Amino acid sequence: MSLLLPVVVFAPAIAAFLLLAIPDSQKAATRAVSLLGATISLLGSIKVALDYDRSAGGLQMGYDLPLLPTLGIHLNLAVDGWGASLLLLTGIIIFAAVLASFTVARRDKEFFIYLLVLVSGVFGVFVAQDLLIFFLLYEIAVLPMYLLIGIWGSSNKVAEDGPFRYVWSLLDVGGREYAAMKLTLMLLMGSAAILVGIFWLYLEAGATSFDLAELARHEYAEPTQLIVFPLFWLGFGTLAGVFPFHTWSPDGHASAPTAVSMLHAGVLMKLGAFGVMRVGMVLLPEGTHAWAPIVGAVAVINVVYGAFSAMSQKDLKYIVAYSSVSHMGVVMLGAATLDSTAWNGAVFQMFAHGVMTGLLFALVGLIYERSHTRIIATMGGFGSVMPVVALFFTLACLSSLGLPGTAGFVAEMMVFLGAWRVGHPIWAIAGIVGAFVTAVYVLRASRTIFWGPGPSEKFEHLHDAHGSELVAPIVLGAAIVVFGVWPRLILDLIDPSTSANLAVITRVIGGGQ
Amino acid sequence: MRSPLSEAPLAALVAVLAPALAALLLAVLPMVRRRGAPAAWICLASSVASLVSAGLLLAGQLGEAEPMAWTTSWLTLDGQGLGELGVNVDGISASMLVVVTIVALCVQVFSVSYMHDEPPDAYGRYFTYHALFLFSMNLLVLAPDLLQLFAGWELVGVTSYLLIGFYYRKPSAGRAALKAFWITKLADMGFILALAVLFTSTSAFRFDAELSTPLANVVAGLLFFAVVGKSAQFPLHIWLPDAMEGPTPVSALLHAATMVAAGVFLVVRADPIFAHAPDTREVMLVVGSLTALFAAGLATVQTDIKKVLAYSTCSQLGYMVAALGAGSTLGGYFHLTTHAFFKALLFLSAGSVIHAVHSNELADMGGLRKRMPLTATAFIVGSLALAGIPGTAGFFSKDLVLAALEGRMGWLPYVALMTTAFLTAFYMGRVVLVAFFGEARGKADHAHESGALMLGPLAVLAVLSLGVGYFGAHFAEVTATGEYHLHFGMTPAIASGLALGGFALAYAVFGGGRDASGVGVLALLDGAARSALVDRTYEALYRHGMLNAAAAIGWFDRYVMDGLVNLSGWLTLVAARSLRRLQSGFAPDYVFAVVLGALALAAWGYLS
Amino acid sequence: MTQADFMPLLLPLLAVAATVLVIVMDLFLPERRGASLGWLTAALLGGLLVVSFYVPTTGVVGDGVFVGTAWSVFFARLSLVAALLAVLGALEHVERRFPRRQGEYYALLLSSVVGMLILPGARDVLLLVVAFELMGIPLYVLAAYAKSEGMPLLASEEPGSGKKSPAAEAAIKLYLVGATSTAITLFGLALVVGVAGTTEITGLLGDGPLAPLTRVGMMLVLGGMSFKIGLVPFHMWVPDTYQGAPTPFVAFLSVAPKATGIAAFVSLFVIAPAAHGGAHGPWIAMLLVLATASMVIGNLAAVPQSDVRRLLGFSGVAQMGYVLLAIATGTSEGLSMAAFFLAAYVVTNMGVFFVIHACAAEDGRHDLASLAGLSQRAPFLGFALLVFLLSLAGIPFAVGFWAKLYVFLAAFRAGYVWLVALGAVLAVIGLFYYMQVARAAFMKDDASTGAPAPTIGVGLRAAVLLCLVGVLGLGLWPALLFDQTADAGTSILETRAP
Amino acid sequence: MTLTTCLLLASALFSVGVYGLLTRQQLVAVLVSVELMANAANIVLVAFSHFTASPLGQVFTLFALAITVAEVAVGLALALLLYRTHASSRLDAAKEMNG
Repeated sequence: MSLLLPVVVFAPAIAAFLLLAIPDSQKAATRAVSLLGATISLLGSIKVALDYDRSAGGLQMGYDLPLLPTLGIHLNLAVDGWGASLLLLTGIIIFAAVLASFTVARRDKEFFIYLLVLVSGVFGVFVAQDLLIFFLLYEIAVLPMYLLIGIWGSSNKVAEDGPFRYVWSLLDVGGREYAAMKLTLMLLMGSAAILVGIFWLYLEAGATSFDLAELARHEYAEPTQLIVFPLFWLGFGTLAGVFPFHTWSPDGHASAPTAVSMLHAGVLMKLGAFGVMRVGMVLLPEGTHAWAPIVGAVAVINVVYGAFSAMSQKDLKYIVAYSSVSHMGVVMLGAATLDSTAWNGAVFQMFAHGVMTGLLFALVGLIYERSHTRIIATMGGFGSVMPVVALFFTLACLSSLGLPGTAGFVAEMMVFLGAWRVGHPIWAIAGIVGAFVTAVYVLRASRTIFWGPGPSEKFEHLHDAHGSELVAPIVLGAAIVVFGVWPRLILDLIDPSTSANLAVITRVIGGGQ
Repeated sequence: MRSPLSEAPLAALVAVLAPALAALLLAVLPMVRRRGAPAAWICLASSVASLVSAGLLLAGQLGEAEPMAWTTSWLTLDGQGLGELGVNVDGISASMLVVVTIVALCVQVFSVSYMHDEPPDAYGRYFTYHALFLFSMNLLVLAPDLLQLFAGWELVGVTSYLLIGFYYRKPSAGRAALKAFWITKLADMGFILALAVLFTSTSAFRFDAELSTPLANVVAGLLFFAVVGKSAQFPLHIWLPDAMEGPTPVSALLHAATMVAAGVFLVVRADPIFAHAPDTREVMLVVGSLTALFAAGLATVQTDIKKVLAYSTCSQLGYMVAALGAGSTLGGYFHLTTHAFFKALLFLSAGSVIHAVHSNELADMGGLRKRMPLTATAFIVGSLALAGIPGTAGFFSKDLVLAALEGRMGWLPYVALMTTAFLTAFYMGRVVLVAFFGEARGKADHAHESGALMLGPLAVLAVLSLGVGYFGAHFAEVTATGEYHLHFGMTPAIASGLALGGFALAYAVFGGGRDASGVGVLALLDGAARSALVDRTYEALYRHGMLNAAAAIGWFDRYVMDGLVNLSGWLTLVAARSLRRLQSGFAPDYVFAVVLGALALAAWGYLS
Repeated sequence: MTQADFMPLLLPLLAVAATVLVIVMDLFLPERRGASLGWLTAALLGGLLVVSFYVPTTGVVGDGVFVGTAWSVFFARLSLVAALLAVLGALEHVERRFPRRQGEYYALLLSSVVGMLILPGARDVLLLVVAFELMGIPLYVLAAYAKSEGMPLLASEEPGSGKKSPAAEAAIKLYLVGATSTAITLFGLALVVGVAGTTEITGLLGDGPLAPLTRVGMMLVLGGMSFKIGLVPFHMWVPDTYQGAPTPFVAFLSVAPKATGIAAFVSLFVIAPAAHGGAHGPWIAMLLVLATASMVIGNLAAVPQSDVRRLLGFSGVAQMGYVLLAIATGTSEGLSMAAFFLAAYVVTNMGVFFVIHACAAEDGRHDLASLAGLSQRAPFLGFALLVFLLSLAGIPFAVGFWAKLYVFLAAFRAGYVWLVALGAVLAVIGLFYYMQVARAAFMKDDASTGAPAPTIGVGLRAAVLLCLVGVLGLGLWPALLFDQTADAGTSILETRAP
Repeated sequence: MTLTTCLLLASALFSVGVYGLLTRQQLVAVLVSVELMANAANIVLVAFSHFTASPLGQVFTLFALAITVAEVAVGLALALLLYRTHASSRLDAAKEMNG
């Protein structure tokens, strides 16, 4: 009954609550309290990662508070290997995000309040062991996003074209409120599906409790598994950017302010994938087994489709947003193989991609604050004006194309190895092609922005990142390299949980393929 | 074979970690890097350290120390380790390490003065990349298994991208860097697939994995695809000439001696796998000899001295691949070693010439023999070694390669390599005559000899280019890649004869003060060759194929997939709008709805 | 008829006494009385609320005519809370707009409350109808209260010289639909009672299959009573009346009559058949049809609204659709979930209306623009509005989340899987127009429009605060309310006919 | 004079009421039709109490009458208000609020 987890989960929320008391004029105090909340969570998540007993595995550091015993709803927080690594990721990202948003000028107190409530929800989901609380925190993590994008976002122009041209008249496609609304509605449409799924399982397991462990013990009937799994897969998948329901992600990220897109692409999309694996796959082995090929096929589309779309984008933020869709495809591909290597790879990719995208969006934010444009064609020669930003941008690009020595490589390598071993060569090849296409568009963008003769006169005055702006890139860059050179720091955490969760699936289906 | 750190080959660890530390130090401390000179000293210190440790290791291996390895598992899977990370010292890796560190040190010393007029922060950045390169190359050479080799392989690819694009302000340098990285990355897909196949069958990545012949062929074939990319073999060779955009010392180190040779080193290292893959070896033989001939042909028509040397490297790599294809690992590996030295020598002397003349074009050079005697002698020694004139290192290694081909029934490769030998001598003769003899043209008249820092390395490399050939027996014994015997049969004679013939023809065409106009005619051939060749297809593939496909998918996603989402939103709004009209505001309508509803309910009640 | 027999009827009797007291005090108070009458009513209602905690939850009056159960006490308490909030919210508005007619306003409100206190416990058709009408008729008058209020506002009392008064129009629409429904209900009940021969609810439906006349009668009653709850197609009056009537009263109108109407619904369509082994007859299917229609049309019609009161009107229609889903299950769990939902709905909806009222006080405009930059101008109101909207949309940490969750859970357990799925999807559309309101308040941060920070009186601030405490408090700790509604639900279905 | 004939009479009266309700523009006329519908219910009650000889129907009718009277009173007051504010007692005068 250790209090470590509640502290990590609710520290940001409490900080947000304290912010209410601080008058708007006290800019420094607002930032200090927010940073304090983020730092407590970061240190807490590091402590959780260190204290987690790798050999024992399973759920540790439990904390249980009965909320509605009659229905079997408990605020039951406990951490397993996966949860610990993703908790650490969230800690790092929120720390960087709060730092990156020191430059928010307009209504900054409200900004920090919504940001901290949002991250509190995310922390909670990774350690919630009660399915309903999992869903509750999942919904909280989604909603402040609407206000954050709607108020502090930026609008983009999207030309009228294509078969549905007349729609442009009514909806201002590309605007920030449009993006915020689309994001919220699509994600909540997903959570509607999840709600139906949760009830279905709850009732079929005898309506005694929402505890994940208990629900996992129950053997669900075949038809239930076949119907409820896609509900979870597409419900959580919408947040993970699964193919048909990914269109909120480019607009959402492109319109969101820096810190929000860092948090969203960096962590929230992992929520979706974590949900699919932790809830969808562990609770419904037969369903998983039956649907796995389709999940894999869609993931393949995600990877290649996302990569190619990213290549065609003119706006830097859209490129990074589509690359997130592509990388999340790799995660889902790893999950679909139901193989221990690929699962380790998938969860590691969640971590690696989180850190990479966090860094990329932080840098994009820095570039945008200085040059006030995100169209890469207009940029050029920024390398001579901002060498440090160029250095970190190149590092992030190299990690996203899977250079050994960076976290990206370890993740993608394990997923492709697993996919090949389990007998899905096409998935592995598609993934590798996706990685190659990523290499093409990522370096093409970095060359267009940073290389070439000096910046045009418009951007002469640009100055490099300095002071507090540097802390976030350094922390994230260091994470990419450290976990790329020595991945066992995280893999030792992930591996026991992977084999535990996989054992549930393979035992039920009688030993895999 | 995990052995505690104490007995581990400490020297090997130093060889890898010294440059790594240097690179890390320079990357993390921008103030040190930006001051230029200190960065150079740190990088040089790390190179010297790795050279000394390489020397110790080679001495150890020569002195009957058996191969040692110190590794830990890099990833975890189902509780145990997966993939080895560490150092593995045996004959092959020790010898390659020595070659790499020697050439690296020479190039770095050379660069100290060659890059002297660069701004301090660029100077610092240059040496940081050099330290990073040396670390990656050593990581690759000392790799205990294919996974770490692949890591070194890709890191080397990235440092080559960074170094080619060193003058990032030049758009052509940017394009060249990207082209190099993309093509090698394209080829590396083969490597990853090979690792996947290996992992699936043996769940490890060992060099000496026991594989059935068909499986070995698949793995070897995939690995060879990666080698074709990295060592610039025929279809994927186009990035090497463009890689000359980088500073000349870089071309000397990466694109002549070490990096491009990594492909050949991989084949040597993974010999047990390739041994079971006869079909792949056949392909290697064909591709190798084809590349050798094709590249030599192109080299004869280049006007830029570095492009000549680049195509010459392509051609020599073709030699090594052909040798390995013919089964003579010793031939390939020994040629790699000798080639590293004399090609580095050629590039550095060319660098010294360029430094003096400030232009790469042969047209701007002439009669440099008088103004730059030492550089000229170095270049001539290099050319002789390259052509394989007896007595030079080139002769011994080329002889081994040709001997391996002699016995085979397919005579085509043998003839191709012989013609290549002739062409090599011809184009090297042309360069020597045009650049160093005849009268001075253009800026050549006020060129002056380079400083000591540049000539020192040239001297060292010249000595090695001449002397290394005689240590063939020791080389074979320490690397255990086949037994070595010097023989004076038909092949060496024909080869030397062709070499001399090549020089004679060159003298006939270009010697004795004849103007280099002849070069013009051949230039036409080059233009035609280039345009028809692979370059155009790649450009078209990239610009029209990939970019258009991306644009189409991007458009589809924005206007169709997203369009559907917008459509659903729009439909809801339209439906909602139509409902508004129901609310007419006229009271009797409301009452009408109530009555209608009640009566409908009553009817339903009655009927059901 | 000992004193004990009348204990369950204590609450309505005290309410009558309160009404009389208010009327008398209205006569005797001096001219410039300020809001004292309002505070008096509030105090009386508070007292009644306290008493309601001591009223026994068992006991029968007049051999079964009126039954005191946990269910009826719960609904009584609900109505009292709603009335108290309504009075608090209306204090300042009534004092300023109708200085001389304050007494009547509160008297009418109290009389309507009397009807509400009787209806849930009524087990006799006669008492039920009378209570239903007693609750309804004052509402017509209250709806027309701002009769002289043309555009713009006239403080003086002289009759509007031909100017269009929205209040009159609102009241007329409400009245017409109401009167028609009453007539239909009476006709239906006449048939049912005629055939059954008794007016006791438990005796209305015979054991065997129902006589055709009874079925027709029950359906007519279903149609007649649905008007009060605002189910489609009987909901047409809702948006116009919400727009025309005084907003504090609309807060009450949108909540209390609906909740009590649902209680009457339960008495007739759940308890009556339950007495005969739950032979539900045709109305279960009809309840579901009405529920679906209300959810769909309510949510869709609210989307294009620009006037917030009309938007909330349609949203009310949709919310009642969800409640009906739980009622249609016919299980005690369904009833308790519905009770929880209604309690949550009371606190949330009144809260929203009060905030809307606070923002639109001056020129009577209630459209989205009037909310512009609210979070800047009045952070407290902005935060409250956001919480209420989240609760209506069913987003966590507001009581609305639990409410929607339980209703869907009950419906799901009863097997209406696809209806729950539809409900969940429609809830997303619901979120869209709730966010439209939030967008106006939060995103249009042009505080520069010069709209001054809304000045709100003590009563209104207290009302908003109470609602906020209710929504957030129950949101964070739903167990408090859940236990009460649980035993309210079970108390109904267990009690066979006494 | 059997029970069904009385019920038919009541239904006929009810239908007339409904017809009047829907077609008349004048608010007062509408009130009259509502009154007709309510009285139809009373006829049903009285018919049942006569043919089943139980006083129940008549008691119910008394209450029903009381209710409808109360309603009509309010209705007339509203009609007066409509006239005063919209200068006509026709229902189509009050149509501002819609959509």
